[in-house]
Amino acid sequence: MTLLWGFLWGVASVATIAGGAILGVWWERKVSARIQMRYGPQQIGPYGSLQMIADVPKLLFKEDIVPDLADKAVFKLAPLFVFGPVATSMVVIPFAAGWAPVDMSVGILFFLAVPSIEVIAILLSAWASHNTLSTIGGLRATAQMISYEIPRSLAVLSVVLLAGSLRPLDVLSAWQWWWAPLTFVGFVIYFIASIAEMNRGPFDIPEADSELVAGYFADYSGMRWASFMMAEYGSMIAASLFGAVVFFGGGWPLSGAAGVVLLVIKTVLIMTAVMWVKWTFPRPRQDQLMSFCWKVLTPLALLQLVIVGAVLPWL
Amino acid sequence: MKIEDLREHLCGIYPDLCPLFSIEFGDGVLCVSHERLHQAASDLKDLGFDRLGMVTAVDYGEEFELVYRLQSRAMHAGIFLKARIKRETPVIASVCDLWPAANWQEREVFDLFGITFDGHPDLRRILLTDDWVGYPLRKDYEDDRIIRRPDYI
Amino acid sequence: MVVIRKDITTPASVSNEYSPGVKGFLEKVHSLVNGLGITARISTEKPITIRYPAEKWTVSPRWRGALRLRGVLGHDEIPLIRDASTAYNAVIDDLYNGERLPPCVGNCPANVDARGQGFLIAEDRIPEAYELVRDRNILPGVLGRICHHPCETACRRNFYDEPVAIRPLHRFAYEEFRKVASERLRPLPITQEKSVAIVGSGPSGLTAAYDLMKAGYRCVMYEREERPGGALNSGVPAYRLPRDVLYDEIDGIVALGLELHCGIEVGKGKPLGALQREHDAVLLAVGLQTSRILPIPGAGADGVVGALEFLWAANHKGETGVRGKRVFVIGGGNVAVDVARCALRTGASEVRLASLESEEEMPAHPWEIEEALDEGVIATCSVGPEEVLVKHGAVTGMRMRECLSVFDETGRFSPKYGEGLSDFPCDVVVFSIGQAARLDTLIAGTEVLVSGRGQLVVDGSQFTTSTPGVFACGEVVTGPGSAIGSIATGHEAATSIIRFLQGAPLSENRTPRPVPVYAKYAVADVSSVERSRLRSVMPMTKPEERAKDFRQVELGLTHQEAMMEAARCLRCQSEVCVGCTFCARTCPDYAIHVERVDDPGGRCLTRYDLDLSKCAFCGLCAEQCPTNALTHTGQYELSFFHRDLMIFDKGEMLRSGDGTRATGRDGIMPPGCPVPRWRER
Amino acid sequence: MTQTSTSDVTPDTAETQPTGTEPTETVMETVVNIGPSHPSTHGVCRVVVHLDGEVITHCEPIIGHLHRGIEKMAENRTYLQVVPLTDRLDYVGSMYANWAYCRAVERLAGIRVPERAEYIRVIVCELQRIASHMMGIGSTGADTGAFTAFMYTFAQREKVVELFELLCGARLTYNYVRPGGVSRDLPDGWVEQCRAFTAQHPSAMLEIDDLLLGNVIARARLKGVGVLTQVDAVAWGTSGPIARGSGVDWDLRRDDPYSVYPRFDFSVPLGDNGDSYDRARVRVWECVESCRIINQALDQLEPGSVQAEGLPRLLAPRPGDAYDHIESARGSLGVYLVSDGSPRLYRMKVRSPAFCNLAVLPLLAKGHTLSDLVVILGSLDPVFGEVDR
Amino acid sequence: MAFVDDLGAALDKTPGGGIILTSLDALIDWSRGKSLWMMPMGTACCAMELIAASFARFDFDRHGSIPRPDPRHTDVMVVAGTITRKMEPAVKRLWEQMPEPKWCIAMGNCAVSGGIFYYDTYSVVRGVDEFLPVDVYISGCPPRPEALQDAILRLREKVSAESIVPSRAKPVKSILPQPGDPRKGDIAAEGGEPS
Repeated sequence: MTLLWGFLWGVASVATIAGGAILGVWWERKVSARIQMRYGPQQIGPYGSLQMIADVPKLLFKEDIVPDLADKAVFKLAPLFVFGPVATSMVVIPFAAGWAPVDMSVGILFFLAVPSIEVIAILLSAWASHNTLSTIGGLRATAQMISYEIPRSLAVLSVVLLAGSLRPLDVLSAWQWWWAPLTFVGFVIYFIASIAEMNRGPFDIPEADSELVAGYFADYSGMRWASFMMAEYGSMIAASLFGAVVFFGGGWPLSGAAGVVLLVIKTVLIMTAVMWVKWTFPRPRQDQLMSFCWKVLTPLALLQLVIVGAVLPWL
Repeated sequence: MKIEDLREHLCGIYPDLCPLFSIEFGDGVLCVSHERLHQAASDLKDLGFDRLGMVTAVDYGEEFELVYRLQSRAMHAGIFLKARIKRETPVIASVCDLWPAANWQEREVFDLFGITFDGHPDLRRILLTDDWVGYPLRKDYEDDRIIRRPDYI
Repeated sequence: MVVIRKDITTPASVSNEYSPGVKGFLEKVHSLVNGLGITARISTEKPITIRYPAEKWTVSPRWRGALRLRGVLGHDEIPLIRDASTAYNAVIDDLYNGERLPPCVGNCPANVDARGQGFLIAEDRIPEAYELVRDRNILPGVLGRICHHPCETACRRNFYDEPVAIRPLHRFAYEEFRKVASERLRPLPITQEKSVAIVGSGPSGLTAAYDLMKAGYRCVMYEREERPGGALNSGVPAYRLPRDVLYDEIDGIVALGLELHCGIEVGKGKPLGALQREHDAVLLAVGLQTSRILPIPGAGADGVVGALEFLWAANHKGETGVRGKRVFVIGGGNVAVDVARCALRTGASEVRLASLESEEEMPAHPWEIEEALDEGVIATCSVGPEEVLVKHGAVTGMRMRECLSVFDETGRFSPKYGEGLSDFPCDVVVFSIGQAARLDTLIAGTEVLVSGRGQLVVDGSQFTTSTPGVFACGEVVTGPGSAIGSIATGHEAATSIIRFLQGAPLSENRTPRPVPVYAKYAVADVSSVERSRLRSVMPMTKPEERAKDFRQVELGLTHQEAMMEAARCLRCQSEVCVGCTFCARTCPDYAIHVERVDDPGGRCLTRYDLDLSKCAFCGLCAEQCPTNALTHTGQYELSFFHRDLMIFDKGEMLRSGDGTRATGRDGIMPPGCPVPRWRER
Repeated sequence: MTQTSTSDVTPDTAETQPTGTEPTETVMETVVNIGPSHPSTHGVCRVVVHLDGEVITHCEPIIGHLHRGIEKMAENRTYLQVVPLTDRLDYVGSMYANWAYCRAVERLAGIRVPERAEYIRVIVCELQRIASHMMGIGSTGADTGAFTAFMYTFAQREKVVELFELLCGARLTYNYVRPGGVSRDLPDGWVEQCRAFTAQHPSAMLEIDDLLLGNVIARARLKGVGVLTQVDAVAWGTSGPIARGSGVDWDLRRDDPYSVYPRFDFSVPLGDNGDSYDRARVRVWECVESCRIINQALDQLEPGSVQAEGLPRLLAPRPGDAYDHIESARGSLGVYLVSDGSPRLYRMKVRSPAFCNLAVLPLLAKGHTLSDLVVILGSLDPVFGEVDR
Repeated sequence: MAFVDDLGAALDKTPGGGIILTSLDALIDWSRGKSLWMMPMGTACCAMELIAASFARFDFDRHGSIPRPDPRHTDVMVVAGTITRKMEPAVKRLWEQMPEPKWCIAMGNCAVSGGIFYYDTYSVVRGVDEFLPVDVYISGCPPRPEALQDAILRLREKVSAESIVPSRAKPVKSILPQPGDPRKGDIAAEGGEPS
């Protein structure tokens, strides 16, 4: 029974991600356009919001190129592995008090751990392409994603410490408004680390189009490439949603359906911030990124943990 | 520095170069024989011409003329160094050891004129593909792929 | 909008370093926040994007879009300047205001339509061409020999290679017209009751008479000499102007209805007052009759003569009394050169021309000087007359003083002399330093006023004198000048007279236009230009032969040469492509292909292909186009589905320049050609 | 699924060729081929990079992908016809090549240029410097991933391009500076528009500078990367912002003054370290200085003719050779002309600053990572039309 | 691609499949036309206008066209600039890397025919249509960004006439003349022969 529910919710989350990605891409094109003194898509749908409706069938009916020298089986399989973990991780996020698709006692751990499987898929795709730049991109992505797991987890840990539970529903129900200022540094760390996790600018070093053209998915075309992009937007949605739940109390101060609406608004705001950051900053170098992770973010996350730990006995 | 002052300065230090110095269109020109080119270039460098602006060649039929444009920051002056070589033996000493700037420029001259520079560290074609036949900037260059323009003026 | 920062100064070093310590850290954080702030601020502004295709970015008026032609040869006509009126005529005004006045027309004092002449001659409509020229230039055959041709100086062809031979074409048109003159010359109908008396049969008088006759007035002309022509008759040497040409051409005007009375000197035989009573208006076109002679020591001696007297003798008697003598001519103008050449022809052993001006500044036309030097005249420049050396009442020589400069800084005549003196032995001294009018007998007994310096009181733009009904024109008004300048004043005076006779205000709608300034071109290098594109060389007799007698020096163009020469005319500013191929020749990508046929009557642009796939839109062709036919459109939407469609032919080149899309081969038929004669045969 | 169209499909993109793993003495060396069509080669440059890990041990730029033989073509064209060709040399700064060429022709043919034309030339060339540097600074942003800054600089560039379009009717290949002057006089109202631009440009420029070069990430990316010492800068014949970024105090406008530059008051910005950051910053401040020059030139502009009098259609200078150079946005741009007395050129050689500046790339890139390579290449700001000619 | 081809061939054979095919064609053509992603093959001057075209003032994104640096993700190659013989193999290779269906726009005269570099030069390829199937040619040196936008819109018209079954392709409806169109005149001008 659980399995069945899990499967259903999995399908639902795939649909959410697909739909979210379609709107997310449009939103990103709009946000970036406005930052760049442009209009962005305009022609299809109100404010061009259905632009992706044209893009997706086109990509669907595109030729699907598999390079001759590629490891064909791995090459074809890798996009599925990229997309899978992101979709899976979505199911543990609670949308309102007592309402999560899948209620899991170690849900937070699950959310932090499962998307990391994506690393393997990226590495596979990069290697299978038989392309130097892809390989370099894949290696960069691996290093980056694994490293940034640490500060990201530590940042979430401070909230877990406050809630005293790894169950997302418990965190949501225990959430108090003053946690937000207390764990603000944690949120910033989570925000930065999540951007690095999902290979988004300014930390899109693995797919830096000025250096590596498109990084690990350089040789993918059509729908396979689209699934990489969808995974990217999916993880952005997931991370923003999770951040809104854990650091900003989900639908707080509202509850029920209104709370869900508020949660969506918070998520969109966080996503917009992600885009804002991407379209403002240049990207650092790989070594700078790593040293930033280990020398700045990780100590700061530990500091945050210490602060929370110090505050905790007085609660 | 005025061109006349430059001439005096040059004559004062290198009297042997003095008779080769002339003024054309307001520029100082030093025409040397191709054997003396490297020595003259080195003398001029010692004189203060620290920048090599340009190396090029002109096809005058029987001969190629190598043209070096030197620039002095301290003296605020420029000078041409010219040397002629026979078409049959297009070889001349490289000035790469004096100015690294000559590296690519001499490669370009080699590429387009087929003039060999003795002592160049890496004399290969630079602008054209490695398997190119002929030297396009020579006046007698022939290529089937060239379409001649209509002949009126 | 961006905040304008004041006092921005460049730092000594641009390497911007962070401060050490905590301050540096804060700077780093600030840089990030600042960056986010900048993008946030800009995202709230209105995007600068245009909504193409609904909106289009403003295209500058100078936008170099795809090229088009405004008109083509064989399809579009050009305006011809025929009106009898003078420089204030409607066609010229139109052209002038549209900046479409051809340089040759604009630079001519009388605005002779040289462009139209070229057009008509190339079409083999030569008598028409003659009549067109005659409308503005009363004596084309005469002026075709003696004019100083300012038209050719301004000819735009100077820029490309050599100017069109406009003056020889006048002459050619006259020669051709002469053959059919009897058919085409019919008296002009007299439609008005009033009549005009004209005193003097020089070019300006004839011009005014012609204009007045065209307007329907009866004209009566009085000439002092036995033959008409005024200064042309008495002053111009016969080797430049054969007299039969002059008389024949004036006969043509007589045939149009002019009543010419020769041998009657107004003032003596017939008083001016009588003319005033007999006619409704009187025009004084008497010209200048006496030479000026400097009052220097010895000027009264035997052997000192004035230029006009000398020339009169040469022209009327064929003998000047200088055979075997040394002649010294003082003056640097055209008259002086004429005198010198006449002296040679009447047997002078040595002729020396002494001018005050330096060689470059000599007012005579350079080609005149050159021809004179060829014939053996010796020129001495930068000397001023000091004294005529006299022994026993006869001239023995001339003492000249060195002249340092003739004009002062402002360009006024104020010669500065140096110390150097030099003596030139000679037997005859001819003063050619200017002429003056002799009016006392003419105006005796009338109210026409003469100023203190002996000149008629004349309004410079309306040509009225102090007495109503009496007008004046020609050199008596302007002072010594060119024949074509006199003709221009004749037109003006005629307009005034017509208005006076009709009772219209004289000055209405007569705002004088400033003469356009035309670029002066250096001598073009024609070594690489095809021979067929160059000017037909006017054949001339050899210098050693021609210096002996008074036969004509220039021999004239053949029919073939004249047709070729007329076809060389670029029809400047006509906005009709003449197929001169200068666009094709200038195009750096050789994207233009032009062909035309030069058949009399079927002259036509047969092909004009613009390969838009090669065109670099550099604009050199349109800049070089003499006719302004080739222009840029504002079109910039230049998509095509096939490369062959990008070749615009003649029809496509004539498309409208409106809109932003140039389509190519869109079914616009090229205009046909007039059927050339060779087709009919 | 089967391949339908790409029957001989290659295993990788053209940007990348198969991983050539050549065993060297101690390390496995990777050879990466960047280009010839790559987003950050600023045109068509191919760079063969030998990597040890991600560190460059050796790199070699392979140029000539845009070698169009302009020098050969010029030998067959008249002096006027070559002007449009020079437009296509440095397509980011067409006015410069126009001007350098025209100066050489004027020197050869002894043409005197009217004063107003000289002022207009200075104005348009300083505007062109701004336009060109906007491209250079912006592409520094694009190389480091700050694409938005590129947009902002390009918006500034568009304003200059608009001024040029009003002036001569073209957006990029102007064909404006001609032997003997300029092709057309300034249109009505242009001076005011130009003043409005120079009034706002320094502020807008410094805002972009704050966004892009003031940023801590960008400084980390640019500072200390691709250091060119002053000695090397002179020896390798670099010029323009590349040399000045290394502290070489050399600007032809001031040190070999031409045209009416001696009448203007301006300073030459210099860098201390010779790294990519200094090169970018030199460009920023040069734009500010250019605005100062333009303002002064507009103040001093007086009515007059813009074309030398009496030039025929075909120029045929006396036989001989002449060289003249100007300070372009990329350095000293020289044109060497040989005439044989006919109306066609005998030989034209363009001393291209970008070509000389690009030659130092192997020197600069050594020891840096692949990510730095694009930054260094971008900081040299090559324009391949001019490099390859 | 093959999947679509197979689908098209199958539907073409099935009775009544034509209706489905027509609507499928409409959907596919619409989506392809509205989402033409560009491969910016900028080499020379035109590349500047190509950049300008997707930047603030002209903004291709509004038409759904975005430049992507990776050939695998793009639909239309915009060849902007001179292609030399040294560059030709690289362009060909990039073209081959683009997935079907793909189109090509030759932007600027250099890409159309060599343009100003047609005569007298030894290294320029005279038009990319020597080795690529070009769909739309844009004249200009360089063309304005609007000209490129216009070309994209014209290409859209061409795309919308295509079908996944090649035999069902419709004639292109465009304001531009077609090659072979009766409107197209003969190259030799009428009325008068050259002498």
